[in-house]
Amino acid sequence: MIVDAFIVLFGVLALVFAGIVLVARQPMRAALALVAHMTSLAAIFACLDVHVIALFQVLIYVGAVMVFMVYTIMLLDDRDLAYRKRFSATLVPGVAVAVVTGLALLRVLGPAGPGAPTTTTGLGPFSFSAFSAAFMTRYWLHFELATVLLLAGIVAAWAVIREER
Amino acid sequence: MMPDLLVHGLYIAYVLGFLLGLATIFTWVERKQSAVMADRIGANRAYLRIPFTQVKLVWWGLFHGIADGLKMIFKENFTPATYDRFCYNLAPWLASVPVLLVFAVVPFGGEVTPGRFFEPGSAAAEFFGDRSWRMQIAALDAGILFVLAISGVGILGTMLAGWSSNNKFSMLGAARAASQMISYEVAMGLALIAVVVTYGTVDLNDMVLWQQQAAWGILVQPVAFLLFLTASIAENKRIPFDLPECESELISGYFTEYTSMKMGLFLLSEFIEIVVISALVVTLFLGGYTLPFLRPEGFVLPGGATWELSHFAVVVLQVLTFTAKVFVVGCFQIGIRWTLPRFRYDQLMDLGWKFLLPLAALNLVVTAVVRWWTL
Amino acid sequence: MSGRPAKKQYWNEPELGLWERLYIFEIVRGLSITGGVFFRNMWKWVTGRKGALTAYYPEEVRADYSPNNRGRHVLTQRPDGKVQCVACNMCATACPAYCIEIEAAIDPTDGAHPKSPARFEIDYSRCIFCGFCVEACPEDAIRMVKDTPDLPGFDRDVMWGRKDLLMLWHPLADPRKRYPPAPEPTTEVREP
Amino acid sequence: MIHRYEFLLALAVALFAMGLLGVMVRRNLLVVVMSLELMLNAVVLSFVAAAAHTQTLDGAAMTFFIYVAATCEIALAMALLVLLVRRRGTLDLAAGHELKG
Repeated sequence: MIVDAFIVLFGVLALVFAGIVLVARQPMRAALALVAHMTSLAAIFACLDVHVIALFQVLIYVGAVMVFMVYTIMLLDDRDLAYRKRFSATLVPGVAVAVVTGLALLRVLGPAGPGAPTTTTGLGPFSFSAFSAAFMTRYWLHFELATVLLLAGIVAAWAVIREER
Repeated sequence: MMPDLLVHGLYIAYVLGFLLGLATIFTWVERKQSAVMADRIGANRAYLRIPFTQVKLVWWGLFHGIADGLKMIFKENFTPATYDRFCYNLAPWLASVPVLLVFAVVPFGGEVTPGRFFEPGSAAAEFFGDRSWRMQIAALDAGILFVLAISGVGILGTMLAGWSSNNKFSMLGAARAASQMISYEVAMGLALIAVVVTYGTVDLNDMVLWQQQAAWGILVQPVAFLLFLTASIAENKRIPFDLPECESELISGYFTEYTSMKMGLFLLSEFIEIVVISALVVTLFLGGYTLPFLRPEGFVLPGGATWELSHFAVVVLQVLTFTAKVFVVGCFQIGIRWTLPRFRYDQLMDLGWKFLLPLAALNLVVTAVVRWWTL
Repeated sequence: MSGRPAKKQYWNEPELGLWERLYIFEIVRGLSITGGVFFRNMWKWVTGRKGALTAYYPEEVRADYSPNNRGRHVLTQRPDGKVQCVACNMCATACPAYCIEIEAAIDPTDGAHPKSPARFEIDYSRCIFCGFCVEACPEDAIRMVKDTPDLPGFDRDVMWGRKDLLMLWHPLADPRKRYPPAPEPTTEVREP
Repeated sequence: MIHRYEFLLALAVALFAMGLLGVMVRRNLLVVVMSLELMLNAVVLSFVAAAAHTQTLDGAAMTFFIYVAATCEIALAMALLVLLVRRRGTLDLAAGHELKG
């Protein structure tokens, strides 16, 4: 029960911070709101007993992705033209498309989810050892492919930076 | 439920007191140790006067930390003319709170059964029952991950501080701090993976128990110990890695524009981080809260001789052992600060990427191979 | 793409052997030096000796102060305890740091020395301890002694050496320079 | 009283729609990238909610690959973005007139 209350609380927080991302004028404010949003999601994951994912959410998103983002914001000129006007010309159609997409997705996903009942068996399937075992057995190919993707990303980013010089 | 709340509330209060108290003591240690190393006397003027008497407790200047804190609190909160108010005020907290949070997964004692502290049958013993708790705020099964994840958040605080001050020196300091912390976090993570492979667990408490069974981690993983210590000192931005705040070039780096307690938070978080790093080093490599031959029932010497101790005595011994080890490792870190000169920035990056990272990878490979052979 | 500039050769390029390049052993060496000094000094402190070369100032006076050290001003007194100064302002005039301030008072009943200082202050935050005031004094009323002024404190006011503080030291107690006996009252013959 | 799983899925859908909205309506390139992250996060949330609902590891394991993709994406996106800003001198998306045919 108290877990449900926490999930609702952090869900509302996630929504609010996502809204701030949408309307903030300063990219730094938007980035901070995004950090808060990601942390709220991590809290939801922790409430669902998926501690490892919650920690990876903080580690990867807050610790790596957002640090990159903040670094970029830091290095860019804050007298940019884009900081003065928030929204582009497609404001009204954009809102319409987003609402329609949301409703459509809700129609597809929302009411009738996959049927297995929620069994609260504690930490069982989501312990760290279970994750490690799954990655070494079932997902080893995906895991290796992911590392290849990472390598490709690093090489590509490096190439982009080189091109600059 | 109620015993849980009470026990964990006490843990949190104890850990906060432990961290802040030890951090304050380390500010004193840093001055006094440097003084003794340099044939000086060191800070010795601040004193506490017992009220209504003329008895002044000087205690070798131990209260200079309190004097500094009071000074910080009562100073004028001067802010730069143009700055980003929200980010400026948020940054010190974002930099200092994660440091405190990291300690949540560090075990500072073994199992404790509060019911055994009291007379059997008394109300307190009934309240706690037979339950025992690990002396750890959050007994997470992914302890190491928590350490890495939360300590990564602190980078945001330093970057925000540098950016929002609207000062070029702060900005340079923040850029340096961010690059340095990201670089050394990689090496630290790799070093920790080797440790995880050796112990076969990511739970810090299980690591301590493994070390009690086999041998201290510093004997099993000396390279990982060095790598972790180096990388974490670099993460803490202390000499010899204090490029982000080097006084001779960047004034104070990313917190140049901060005054009063906001700057105090940055400084205090540096000292809290010394405590936290020492606690992690102690937990991962120096046997944590365990003493040799100390078992839950008392001292059990290898010959079979036992010296029975009460549960309370064992718990107190474990907590004191942990505190003493943390203090010694912290003093060692401060000793490094007074010994080594500062790196140049390219040397710093070279050390991180060209030396520590390959060494950590090599250590990981060797560890994995050895583990594979012995498994 | 512009090529990197050629690496600059410095005249004092350090030549490091492999041992020094490994760095870790040099760290250990440095730590053993600082740690050795630390434990040596700490052992002195623990065994009740002084493990430092510096002195507690002002509780502890350094032993190697010169016997001629002129650290503090005193105002000499007459045998009856009154200050010998006649408030002539010669010292204040001679002072290159302008740190002496004298306010004169008059006492018509004292025929020999009707003028005396009501206020005699030396601003030790400005004094340069040159001793010109001593040379300028016609009455031998101000001298400098081996003592040090009691400057440390929690307030800037302690930097003012006031008359009562300057008179704490009585020249009669000085064995090396006795106060001259009171001169016989003689009728002074002025040159025409 | 709605079910926990339904609440989380609805939340994920709402967040996804908000991310989409951000991608479409914001002018600032940085915030557009952030909105992309918002959408990715919504997907992660739906994966984890499904995993917690069925108590199986699959959905949670998939999130790791999303994280890898997100890291790659951000490293590349930030590099490209800095390059773009150097070229055009602004973050404004509407300033990209030279892309017109």
